[in-house]
Amino acid sequence: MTTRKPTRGGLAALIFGLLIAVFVGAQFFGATYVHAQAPAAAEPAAPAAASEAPPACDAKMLINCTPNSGDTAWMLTSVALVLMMTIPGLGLFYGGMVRKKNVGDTVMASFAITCLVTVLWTICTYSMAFTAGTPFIGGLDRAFLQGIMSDIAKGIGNPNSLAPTIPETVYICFQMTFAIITPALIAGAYAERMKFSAMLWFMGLWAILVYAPIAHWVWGPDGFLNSANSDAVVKVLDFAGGTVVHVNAGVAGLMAALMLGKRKDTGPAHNMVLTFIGASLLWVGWFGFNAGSAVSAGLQAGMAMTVTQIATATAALAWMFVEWALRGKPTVVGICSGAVAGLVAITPASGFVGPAGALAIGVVAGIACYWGATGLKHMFGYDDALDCFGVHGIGGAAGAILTGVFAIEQYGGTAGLIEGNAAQVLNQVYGVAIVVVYDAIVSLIILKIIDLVIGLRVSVDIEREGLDIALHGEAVQ
Amino acid sequence: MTTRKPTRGGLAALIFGLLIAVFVGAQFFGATYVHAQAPAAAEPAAPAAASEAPPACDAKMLINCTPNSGDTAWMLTSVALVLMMTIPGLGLFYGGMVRKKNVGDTVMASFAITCLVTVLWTICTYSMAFTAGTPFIGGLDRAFLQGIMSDIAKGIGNPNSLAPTIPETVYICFQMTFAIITPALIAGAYAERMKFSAMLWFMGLWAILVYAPIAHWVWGPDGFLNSANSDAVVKVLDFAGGTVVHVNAGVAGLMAALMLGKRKDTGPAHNMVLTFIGASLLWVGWFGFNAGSAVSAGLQAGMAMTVTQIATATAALAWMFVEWALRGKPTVVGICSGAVAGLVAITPASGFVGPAGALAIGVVAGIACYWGATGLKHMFGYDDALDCFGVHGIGGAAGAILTGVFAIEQYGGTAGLIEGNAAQVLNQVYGVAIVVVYDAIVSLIILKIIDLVIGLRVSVDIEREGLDIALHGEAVQ
Amino acid sequence: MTTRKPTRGGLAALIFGLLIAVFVGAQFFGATYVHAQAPAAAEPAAPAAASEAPPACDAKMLINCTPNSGDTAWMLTSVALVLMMTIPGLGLFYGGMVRKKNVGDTVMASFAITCLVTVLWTICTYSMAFTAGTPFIGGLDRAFLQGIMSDIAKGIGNPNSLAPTIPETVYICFQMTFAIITPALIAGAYAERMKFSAMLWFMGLWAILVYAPIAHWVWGPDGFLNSANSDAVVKVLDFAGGTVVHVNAGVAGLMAALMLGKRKDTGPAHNMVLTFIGASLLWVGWFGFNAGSAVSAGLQAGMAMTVTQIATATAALAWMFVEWALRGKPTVVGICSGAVAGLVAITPASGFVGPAGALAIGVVAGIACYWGATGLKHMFGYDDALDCFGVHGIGGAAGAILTGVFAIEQYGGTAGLIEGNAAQVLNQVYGVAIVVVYDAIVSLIILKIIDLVIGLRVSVDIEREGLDIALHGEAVQ
Amino acid sequence: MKLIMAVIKPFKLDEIRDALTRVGVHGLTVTEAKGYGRQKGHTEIYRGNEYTVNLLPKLKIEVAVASAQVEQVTAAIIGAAKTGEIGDGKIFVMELDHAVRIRTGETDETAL
Amino acid sequence: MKLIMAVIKPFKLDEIRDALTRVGVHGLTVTEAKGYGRQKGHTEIYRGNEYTVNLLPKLKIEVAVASAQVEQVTAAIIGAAKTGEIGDGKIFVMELDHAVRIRTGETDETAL
Amino acid sequence: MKLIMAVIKPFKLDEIRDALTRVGVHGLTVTEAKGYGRQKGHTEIYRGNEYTVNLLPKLKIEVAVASAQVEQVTAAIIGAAKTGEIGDGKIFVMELDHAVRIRTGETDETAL
Ligand SMILES: Nc1ncnc2c1ncn2[C@@H]1O[C@H](COP(=O)(O)OP(=O)(O)O)[C@@H](O)[C@H]1O
Ligand SMILES: Nc1ncnc2c1ncn2[C@@H]1O[C@H](COP(=O)(O)OP(=O)(O)O)[C@@H](O)[C@H]1O
Ligand SMILES: Nc1ncnc2c1ncn2[C@@H]1O[C@H](COP(=O)(O)OP(=O)(O)O)[C@@H](O)[C@H]1O
Repeated sequence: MTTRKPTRGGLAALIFGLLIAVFVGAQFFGATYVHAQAPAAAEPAAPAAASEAPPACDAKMLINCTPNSGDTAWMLTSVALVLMMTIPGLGLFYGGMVRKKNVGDTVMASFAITCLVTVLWTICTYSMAFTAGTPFIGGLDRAFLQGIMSDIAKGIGNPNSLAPTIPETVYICFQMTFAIITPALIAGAYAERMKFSAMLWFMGLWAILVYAPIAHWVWGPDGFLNSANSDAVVKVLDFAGGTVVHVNAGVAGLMAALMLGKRKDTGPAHNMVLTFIGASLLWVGWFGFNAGSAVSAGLQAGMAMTVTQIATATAALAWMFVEWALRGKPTVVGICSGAVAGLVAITPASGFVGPAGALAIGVVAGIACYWGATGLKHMFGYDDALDCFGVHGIGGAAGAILTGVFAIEQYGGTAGLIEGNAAQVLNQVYGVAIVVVYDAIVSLIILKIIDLVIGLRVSVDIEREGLDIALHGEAVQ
Repeated sequence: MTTRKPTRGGLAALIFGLLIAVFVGAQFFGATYVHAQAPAAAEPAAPAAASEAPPACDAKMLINCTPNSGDTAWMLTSVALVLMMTIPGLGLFYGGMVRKKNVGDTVMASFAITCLVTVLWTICTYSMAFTAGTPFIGGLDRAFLQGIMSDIAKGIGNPNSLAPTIPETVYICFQMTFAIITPALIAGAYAERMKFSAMLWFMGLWAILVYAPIAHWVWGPDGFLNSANSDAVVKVLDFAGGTVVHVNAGVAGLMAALMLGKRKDTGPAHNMVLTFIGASLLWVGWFGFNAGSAVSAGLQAGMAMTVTQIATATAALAWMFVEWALRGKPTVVGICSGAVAGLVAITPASGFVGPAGALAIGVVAGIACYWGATGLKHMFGYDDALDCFGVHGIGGAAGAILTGVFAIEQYGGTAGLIEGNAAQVLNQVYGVAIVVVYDAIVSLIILKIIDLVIGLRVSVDIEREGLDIALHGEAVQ
Repeated sequence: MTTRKPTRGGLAALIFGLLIAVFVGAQFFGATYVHAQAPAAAEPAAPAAASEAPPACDAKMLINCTPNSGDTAWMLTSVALVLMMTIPGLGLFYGGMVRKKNVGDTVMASFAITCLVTVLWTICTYSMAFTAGTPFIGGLDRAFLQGIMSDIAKGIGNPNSLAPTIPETVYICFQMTFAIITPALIAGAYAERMKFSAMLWFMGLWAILVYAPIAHWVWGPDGFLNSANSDAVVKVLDFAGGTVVHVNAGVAGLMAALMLGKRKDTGPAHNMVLTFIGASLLWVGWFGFNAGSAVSAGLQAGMAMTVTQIATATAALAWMFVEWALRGKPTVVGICSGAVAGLVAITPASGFVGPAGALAIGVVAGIACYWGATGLKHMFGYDDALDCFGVHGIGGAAGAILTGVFAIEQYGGTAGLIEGNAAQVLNQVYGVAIVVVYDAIVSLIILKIIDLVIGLRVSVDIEREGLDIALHGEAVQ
Repeated sequence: MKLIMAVIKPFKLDEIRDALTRVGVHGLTVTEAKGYGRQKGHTEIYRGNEYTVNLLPKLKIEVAVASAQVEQVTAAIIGAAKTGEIGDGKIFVMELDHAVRIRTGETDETAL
Repeated sequence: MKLIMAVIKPFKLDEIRDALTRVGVHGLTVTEAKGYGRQKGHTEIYRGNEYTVNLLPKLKIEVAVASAQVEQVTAAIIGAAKTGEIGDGKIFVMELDHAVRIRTGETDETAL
Repeated sequence: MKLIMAVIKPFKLDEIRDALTRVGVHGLTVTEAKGYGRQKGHTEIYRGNEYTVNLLPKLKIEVAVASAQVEQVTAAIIGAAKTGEIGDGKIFVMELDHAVRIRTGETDETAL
């Protein structure tokens, strides 16, 4: 196996990384014990919820508050829902579309990325993205998730204005699921031909060098694109990640497709039932993604869920009918792709627009992404295997810009073009543009380096034989 | 493809419908802006949850209240759970039972119905079912979901006595998932032989002409069968939809089976593992269906969940053991069907009965539906392909009537036969009868018209070749 | 079919059981009506949540309180999540690893166990495990779930110090899902060769004679191993079931594997995609298992979720890299098994340790369970088909002991070795040892008796032909 | 003896089996196959791309018969398998030296 | 040379391969097949309906051997494949004009 | 006429079909098979256990041709199927008594 030697290296590196993590982590905590011990001994935090209640948390008063149990319940649920989007959701959505000989490698990519990003998130990427630092990158105060312990001991729900009414631990998990699915989406572009080892290196480096900073720009307390940050350079509206997640993944995917080149042999989806299961779980889980991004169980979550449902259904029908009209048959893969297109496009808008906006965004997303997965791809001839760029890049950008069009002040506090605020559309365009440029450049550099060191692509024989047998020694019977 | 031309028409019609929707919708909202702007500008509703809390909502006091975050968290979760019942749950439950050559068409039916009903719900069916109007059909105050925006702006959680403690948007989504699964259940009757285009027309018209009115009768604020409506003609107990959902779907399915006639070639379930996944997700999701129907996270939800679990398990075992005794082998498809039978039968009862009632209902449901799917079907010889009527029709009716038997005043406020109130049994019977008659007649008319215009059934060759290749150009490898 | 006659008996017995249940159950309730009627009539409990709120519940004040809606929302959700772990999660995780000819029997085991345990739980095992009685076994006050009705009528949220802020019905359902998955895990050991009838008898008797007592020891109000019980003999920390669930299932599985002997023909996993789906749903559902074990939606649930995610990802990577290094290829089955190993090991620790402890536990679990599923199994040569003991026995024991090492007082109120309390490690060892001994002996006796009466194992021909066709008359196409 | 191998359209199997039973042939072996010939394949659509599937699903039937029966059996198969549309398939006849029934060791015609 | 085609019960494959190896045959080709014959099929139950599955899973083995070896190979297959129960299957022997090993172009006996 | 049966490596099918078309053969029947021979199988790893999979996926191609064409067709198949690595497969040629096109009843060479 040509793929072996290099990955032995990868193996060594990562196991070493883990051990370091445990060790250094232990140090940090060792430190915190000392301070935390005394107060802790006094009152174990466990049954806190039951002891006479301290005042409830809100953004203005973050010390000595109990999280709101209803908001916390919804956010705990959202974590489960969004994790379910990646495993098994996305794995199956993609796995059903590849050839039978590559389905194992495809689903394993989703699973391995979930594990890898979780460990990196614990070590550094959460802190880099969500603690205050510079407008461009956060600090390391939460490296190894240090400090949450003593904060909890002090009875602080969350010293974080981003999620005032829930424990920080829940917010960490919620944001982790976003950091997981973003690289997993990229897998759609490099499917069926990338080395498993190269895939791990790419995803790990990308999570640190691309996702963490961009998440900080748009969502970090002092990010320079964060509309909630009064000092922001450009106030970009991105409720649940149209720019941070979808445009970001789409562009990185396009770079990967360009670097890897076309697949040697391709064919129709080997099992559209898997794709159906995946698309369905993505839809269901997306409620956690969008309604969860309200970080509370109230009016905004309800409206976010409503518009998500409307845009998704509309886009799915739009794609299906366009395909039916142009090719004569409505396909399972088509309606599922349309639904995902709608979910992608409504993501940045979900907290800011209403039902009418959702219908419009749905129609546009269905048609635009259909074109992205067909016309556009043919025009340039890159092999974006499962249309990561065609759906997430195009859909994410369309959604981000339409958010600036259909935003309604009553919902998210910002007016859009429809209410006469043309400027917001420009902000949205700037946001997308900045992310595209940074993402494209850094992703290319990462890919180039990996290609030089261990090679990105499997041999032709392995590609023909199938990645499942060749790389994993497994086969679906 | 004989199926093409007519559906080009369908395509045109529906795309047109969508555009109308967007346009008219926009008008409505345009109107509402004017009134809503001023107050809205004052205080963006978004972080409402965080600002000093207004009094919590209840049925007596619906103005200027904040929804209860715990109830809202549970209802947001229930929406996700009930949607998961249809996609992927029901799609897989049915998809595993058809022949391999039709599995794609079968799962696509669930997915397409989900999309179609969502759009119709936004446009009119929610308003027709759940706003006050006449005892027979609701009004159009919420057509295009108009008005929820300004209500939110006014800080009104929900101007709706049906769900006092949650935002109306959440209630809209919750009820939408019920409106989605009901037509999707009907697909079990016409599987493996109906044109995809005819299926879309049937489901769309049925959602408007049958589901919306019947939902209004039983659950609408002024519905003439609504036990919570003091002026109701017949006070029918239907906690989570035994009559509105299951009897309704079962009867429409029977009509479809009669209109379509028998399949040309049939065979055993092609993949009972898919059926197992589907039945399992139906069971899990049904907690949202039944416990969610308490529209709050409290005592009633807990008891509804408990009895749901008990009845389901009991019915599954009953079916399995009867099959084992009569045919010599317990089957995967059998135990799964039994579980669904139990879920169906406990649905109307879940808020009204206790554990003993649940055990009894489970035993009856398992045995009755087994008979419905075997003896009864043979007796009359219709081809209810996946036993939509045998399980949902029979199970729904049995459950509705047994609700009148085992209802206990302490739970749902109404006593049943077991507590000496024989009258309630009659009410239940009336309720079922009225629904059966209306549903049967209107469904038949719809089917007849579609048959005349575009034809209901695919050609024999297509049926033999399989709907996946012929109608969708896809095949499971 | 050699398997038929005996099971006709089983059938008779269980149907009889069900009828008894209904009948006796009805008696109990009949009784309770009399007392409960009067107060009930006064105020229907249904819309209780809406009537002027009584004080919220806590452990100190359990009379006339309303449950906390946020905690209840999270626990209702957790019930759904944990049920999803068994059906379809565990069924698919195991089903994908067996041969294609046995997948139906394997998934059906999970489904049938779910149904059987639910009925037994209603009849007696809940009461035996969770009501006060002796330190060794609970009482029968809740047999047939009697009494919860009148308690609800009295407006008592939960007369149970174990779950003060939620309705007892929800707690019953939550604990039921644990009682369901434990026997279902054992199925991994006896897969592909046990009679379906013998399987039902084994699981039913084991649930009553092994699970109920052990759950009472560790979690029952007066259990002799319950760290929350001041009179406990040994204070064992087991947050979510490392000992009660995993060690317990692992040891019973080992006994079953020893009694049954090796399979006649074995082979690689027939469909690792099913295993991927199963492992993913186990991971997602496990949030309900661990974070749900906080029985509230607050700080402890958040931390439990965080450490669960970290340990799982770490263990999955550890297993994958070890396998990669030792065998040259990372497999889908491998990384999935590693994730489950991490979930198992963090289970007892999840409420007591922090991120650093989670990383350490994850690394140990991944490596130890890999050895358990390979080296150890070869050393002794038993045929633990799907590594029930290798993963759950070894992982559960490792986790239970490491809980004593990494426990931090601030979280769960108890310090571990890392904070200088060496004694706790001993307590953990005692706990594991006691469970292992009791479980091994009683399981062996049950298996021996069943073997003598109806035989445990199918004939060689049936094993060769496959259990699906031979026992269930079904086959995956 | 002869071995008759027929390539047919899948959904014709039952009719053919009945036809064979009528002419006294009680055994046959069926294999799933894919066929390439004059019959044009359908087009599968998949996201951006279209694939013409020109390997079409067929069934391959093998029947061993006594030489005397060949005419009759061939006719029976043609009768049942024919739709008149392109793609109906082919029948090939080969010489069979020897046949054995494994269970009994009976040979040649008695083995069929 | 002869082509020996045997229809067998699926779970007998390994034993047969070993038996062939013992008589010096190191290559064979296996195809999944379904067989119809005297052996009665089992009944599959599916909701309302029962289906008698009378096409039973079999394996078809093809082995090309030198004419001299036929006896020996046939005997080996019978020895390994026989259970004595109905449905054990058949062995058919055909004349083989010509064989080629694609890799080397070697022909006939040297190609086997 | 002759029946040419070739056992090949699966991914070679397209090349072979093109080669056959070039020599004027427009029909063939393909069956999925598993082959056992000199080519060593890979090892599948599964939890505790390792399995050497020595039955490797192959495709079996059957082409009926006029006797005169045999040389040419065999050469075409070898040309397209050869990788020079072990496991390339075999070509077997058998006598074909008779062929019929079911659709038209045309027989022998005209049926191909
Ligand atoms: N020369 C051949 N050798 C083997 N099989 C053939 C040959 N020609 C056709 N077939 C088989 O017969 C099937 C039908 O042939 P085709 O030319 O498509 O239609 P028809 O037989 O009606 O002319 C093909 O799909 C293929 O399986
Ligand atoms: N005339 C035949 N031509 C081809 N295959 C046959 C024929 N008769 C039987 N077979 C194959 O042999 C298998 C076993 O034959 P069957 O009659 O069932 O049992 P037995 O060979 O023990 O009498 C059948 O399933 C079928 O695949
Ligand atoms: N004696 C045989 N009879 C039938 N098929 C054979 C025989 N020997 C080999 N084969 C088939 O040819 C394939 C390739 O043969 P193998 O010995 O592995 O490589 P090579 O043909 O290059 O020497 C085998 O996988 C098997 O399918």
